Amino acid sequence: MDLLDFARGPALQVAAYILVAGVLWRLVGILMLKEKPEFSEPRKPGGFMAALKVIYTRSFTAAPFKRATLYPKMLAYVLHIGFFAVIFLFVPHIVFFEGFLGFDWPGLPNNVIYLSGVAAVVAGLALLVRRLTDPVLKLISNFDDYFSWFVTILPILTGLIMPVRMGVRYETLLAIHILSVAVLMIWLPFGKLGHTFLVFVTRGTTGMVFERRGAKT
Amino acid sequence: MTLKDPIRSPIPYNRGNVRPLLNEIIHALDRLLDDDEPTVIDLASLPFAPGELEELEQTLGTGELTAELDALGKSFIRETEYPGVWWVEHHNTGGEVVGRYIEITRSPEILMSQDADVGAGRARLRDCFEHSGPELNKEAGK
Amino acid sequence: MKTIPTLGDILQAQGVSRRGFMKYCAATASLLALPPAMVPRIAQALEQARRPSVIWLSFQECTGCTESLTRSSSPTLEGLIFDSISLDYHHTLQAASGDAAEAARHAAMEENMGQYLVLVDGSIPMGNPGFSTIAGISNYDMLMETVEGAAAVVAIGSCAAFGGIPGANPNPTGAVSVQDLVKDKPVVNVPGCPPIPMVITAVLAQFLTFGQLPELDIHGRPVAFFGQTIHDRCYRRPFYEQGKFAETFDDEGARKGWCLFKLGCKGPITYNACATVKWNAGTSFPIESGHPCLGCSEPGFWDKGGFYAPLSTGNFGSGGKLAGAAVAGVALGAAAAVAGRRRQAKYTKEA
Amino acid sequence: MTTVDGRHTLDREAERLAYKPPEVRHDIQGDMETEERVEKAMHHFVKNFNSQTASYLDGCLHCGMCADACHFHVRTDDPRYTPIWKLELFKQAYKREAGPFAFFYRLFGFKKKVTIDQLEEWQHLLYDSCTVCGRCSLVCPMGIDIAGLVSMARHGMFMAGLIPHELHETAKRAAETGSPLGITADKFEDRVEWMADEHEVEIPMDVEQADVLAVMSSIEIQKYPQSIAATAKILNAAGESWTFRTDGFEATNFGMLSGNPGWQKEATMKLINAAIKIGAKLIVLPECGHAYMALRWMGANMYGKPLPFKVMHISEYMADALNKGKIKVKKVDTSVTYHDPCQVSRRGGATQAARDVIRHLGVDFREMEYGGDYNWCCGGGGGVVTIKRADPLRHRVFKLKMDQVEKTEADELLSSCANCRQSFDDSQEHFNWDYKMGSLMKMVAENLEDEA
Repeated sequence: MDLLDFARGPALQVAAYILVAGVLWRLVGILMLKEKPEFSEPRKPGGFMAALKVIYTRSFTAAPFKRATLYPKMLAYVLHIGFFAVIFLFVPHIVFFEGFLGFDWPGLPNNVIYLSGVAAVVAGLALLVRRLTDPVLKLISNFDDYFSWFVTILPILTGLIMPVRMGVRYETLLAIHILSVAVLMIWLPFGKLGHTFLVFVTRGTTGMVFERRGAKT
Repeated sequence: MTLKDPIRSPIPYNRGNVRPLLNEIIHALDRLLDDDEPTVIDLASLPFAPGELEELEQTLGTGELTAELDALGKSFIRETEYPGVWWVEHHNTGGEVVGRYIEITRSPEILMSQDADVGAGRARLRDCFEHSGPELNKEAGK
Repeated sequence: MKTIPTLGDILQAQGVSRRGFMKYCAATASLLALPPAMVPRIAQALEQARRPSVIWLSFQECTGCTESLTRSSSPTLEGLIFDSISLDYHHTLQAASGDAAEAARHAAMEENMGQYLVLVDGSIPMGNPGFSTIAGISNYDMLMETVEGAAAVVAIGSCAAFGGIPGANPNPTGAVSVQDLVKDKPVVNVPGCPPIPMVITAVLAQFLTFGQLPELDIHGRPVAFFGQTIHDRCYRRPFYEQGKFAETFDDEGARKGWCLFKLGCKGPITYNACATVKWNAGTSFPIESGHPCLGCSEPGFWDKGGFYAPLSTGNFGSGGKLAGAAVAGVALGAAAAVAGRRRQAKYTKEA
Repeated sequence: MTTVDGRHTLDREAERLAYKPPEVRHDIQGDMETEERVEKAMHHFVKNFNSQTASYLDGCLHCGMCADACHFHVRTDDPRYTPIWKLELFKQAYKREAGPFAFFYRLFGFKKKVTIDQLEEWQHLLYDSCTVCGRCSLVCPMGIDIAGLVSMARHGMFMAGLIPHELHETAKRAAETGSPLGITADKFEDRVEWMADEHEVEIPMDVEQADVLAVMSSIEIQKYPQSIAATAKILNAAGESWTFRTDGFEATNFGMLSGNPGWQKEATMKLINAAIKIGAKLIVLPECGHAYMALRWMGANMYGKPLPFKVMHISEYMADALNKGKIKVKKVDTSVTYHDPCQVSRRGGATQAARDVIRHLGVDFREMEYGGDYNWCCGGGGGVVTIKRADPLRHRVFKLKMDQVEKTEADELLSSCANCRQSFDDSQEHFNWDYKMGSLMKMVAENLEDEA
């Protein structure tokens, strides 16, 4: 078994098991803690729709905060959109998803994907610089922040190197790329990258709590 | 190409290897004129899409001079419409192409008579001469 | 030891002109993927080259490799290379058989001790020596005996190079490759199923011309031919970059000649010269005729998860195991939550 | 006194000839052993962890954007005032004790138990520099309700006896006497009688059966007694069957602000019991922000079941009465801007009520830039106004509010929260500021049409 076979087979498998188990572990571990009772008379119906509303609306910055958070927000958007484009709109990746989802969707030309990847990395670097220099971020950051940054950027970088090659064999690069994805999958449920699924819980919770009060969400 | 020939329409844009090759040929012509340095491009080393090779051949066209060589199979040596740019194709005795080149030179080396062949030819001619008649033989002996 | 004539002598004896020789040298340069500027050096070397003795051993194989090499009906320029080597043993091609053939092999080995080339096609069964024998000799014994006095070994085809189809899972004969067995002689792998005939002749031409073996990659393959992937040299590569793919073998994309990645093309991880050298005297190669590359020149190509499974599909194992992981995750989460509640209760009691 | 200037921080370690910087002050209540304090803190942190708080504490991305929403950080640039940083200990306790991976955090010691030094340091962050205004909760891209978590984290601090002394004393007085300012039932009755005489208004007291129970905040009773008369005028005009009660008049809840859930529940239950006793269908809360949070949104949860009556803030009541035509007001010829009490508007959801009232008054209403739900806090909420040592910081922060108000160039500044009013008055005095905050209720009461 060569490195690529290992990456595509056991490494990816174990990563997928850990990903699935970890996500559920964290979600169930949080949601099965005791319930907070709520007896107050609602002003508005809260519930599921309120959760959905805030899950959507918090994707945008409220007007008063726009100026102050413009720079990091812009970078975060670029990072997220770039990353999503790379993951979900690069045709080889779509084929990868089709492999276990059973359906596919149209992709983007590779040049657009490379550009998205580069933009995501640049935004990621800028965010890292900010984290290393901004007094607030310096204070509140911990290992999780830096490690999560690393495992997020790594797959994009290893992916971007593939068309460039730089003298390394393609299958080796592909194997490294897949292994970096496996690392990302393994870390995702445990660190702050858990926001990929927790964002629905936190925003949803706030939606339900504050929407029923009729308060600003 | 003769002076009477009309100027060709611009080279069509192609996606594949034709355009880069034409560009390379232009630079090779620069080198030939400026530094007297010939260039040989081995077409076997380049990946061509179906039809591209034909397209290249058509684009270069046929010029004033065409030669055919018969040694270990046929070879066709042709100057293209662009003087100094030669299309050289080697075939084997079965007619299959074994080598295809674009040579940017004043005259491809393969057209030149080779010393070894000249020497062998001279020997054969001398042999022929010596065995053809006593008068001639005598005269040559002097 | 007998005196071996140089190639120059042979060609001269055949009445080949200098122009013919130059043409031959140019074709050889082309074959070896050397720049045309190398032609004079090749000419010089070839004139001095001596005709080597070659012993060809066929083990667990399908004769496809030999077919590939000898497919041409008329004498060719590559054929000339065979004229200039001495193929002293090839039990499929030679007239002699049985003891007479083996005697020829032994004679060639003795006469050219330490200088002859051994070409092998087919894998060697290690499960039971009786699985494949020639003249009552097991493949393993014959290989080891013949290799003893060889200058080098060339493993022709994926079976000889990597075990190939006989070595594919579950490998009932215990098939192994030449390089698994031959450790003390240089081994050149010319994999492919079959290998490109030009590549086989090129290795011989290199040996003939420069008296040395070509530069090899990590899998023992000549870099000149296996240095780049099919994908890198594929004329359909622009479609890959543009995201234009054939989805099925008869859709619009397939007819327009778009990239075959989604149909399982192994081009990106397959190192071979098909895209440039092409097949059948430069006519075409699989992708050009609309079929994805199978990756036949790569180790274990038969067991790479299906010819039509796209390269980027991962193997996630069974859905059952994933479901198991999900159940385990829920259980761990529940346990964590219960533990959290317990600690809350404990704290409340203590306080 | 605390150093709050992040831009010109002092190097506390360096030797200085003449100047010795004051130490960061923290207060300690009781005479518990250090270990006991830590245990208490942990215990009362841990008690709060439920699925909701857990998702919040697990969800933080460390993006730091909450800092840009917090007036304390915006005005000082001190990174410690980043809202989520104020919760660091609470988060630490959660990850160690109740999170999904708590076992590993404990096993490998990734998260240590909180220490007494940390708790002492965080006293300043959880009390002096947080008004629980909830502005940060609106900027958080994960939607984490940081302010709500600060309230919970205060439980641990209170139980460990580590809260600012003035706040502790105020809360204690409230628990012991029923009023943070020590106003007894008798004193309340006196004040009510005085106001009834002074303003010639009938004020029902201790009626046995009434539809509406009106309550007051001690700040009003003490500092702004006209509010008593204004409340009476409005309820009378609306023709309500209503009453004040001596057994349930105090709307403020310093148990909630200081972090003592027991005291919080006691104070809340007093009001609930009084309302049930007289068969009230409605409690009208006074112009007080946190009272609204305590009863309207947390009251039923303290009670353990839905309340058998409705709860309205006075601004909500006025808006409702005006909209329904139960009361009418004369048009007032002035320009007005309105300061939203955080707990009523942003966190309480009654933002529109005050605007309805203002519309009925027919004044030239000048909304502040990003007023309403995104309003800057007065700086004194969450009990901060009681903390003497936090005054310099509070004044500093107030500058934001001043700018916001001044930009409107309105003639009058109104609000509907006695606590806001108190901190505005204090800051006005400090800065010799032109604006004097008025009461929305008072303006309505003074402009009631006689015939309703």
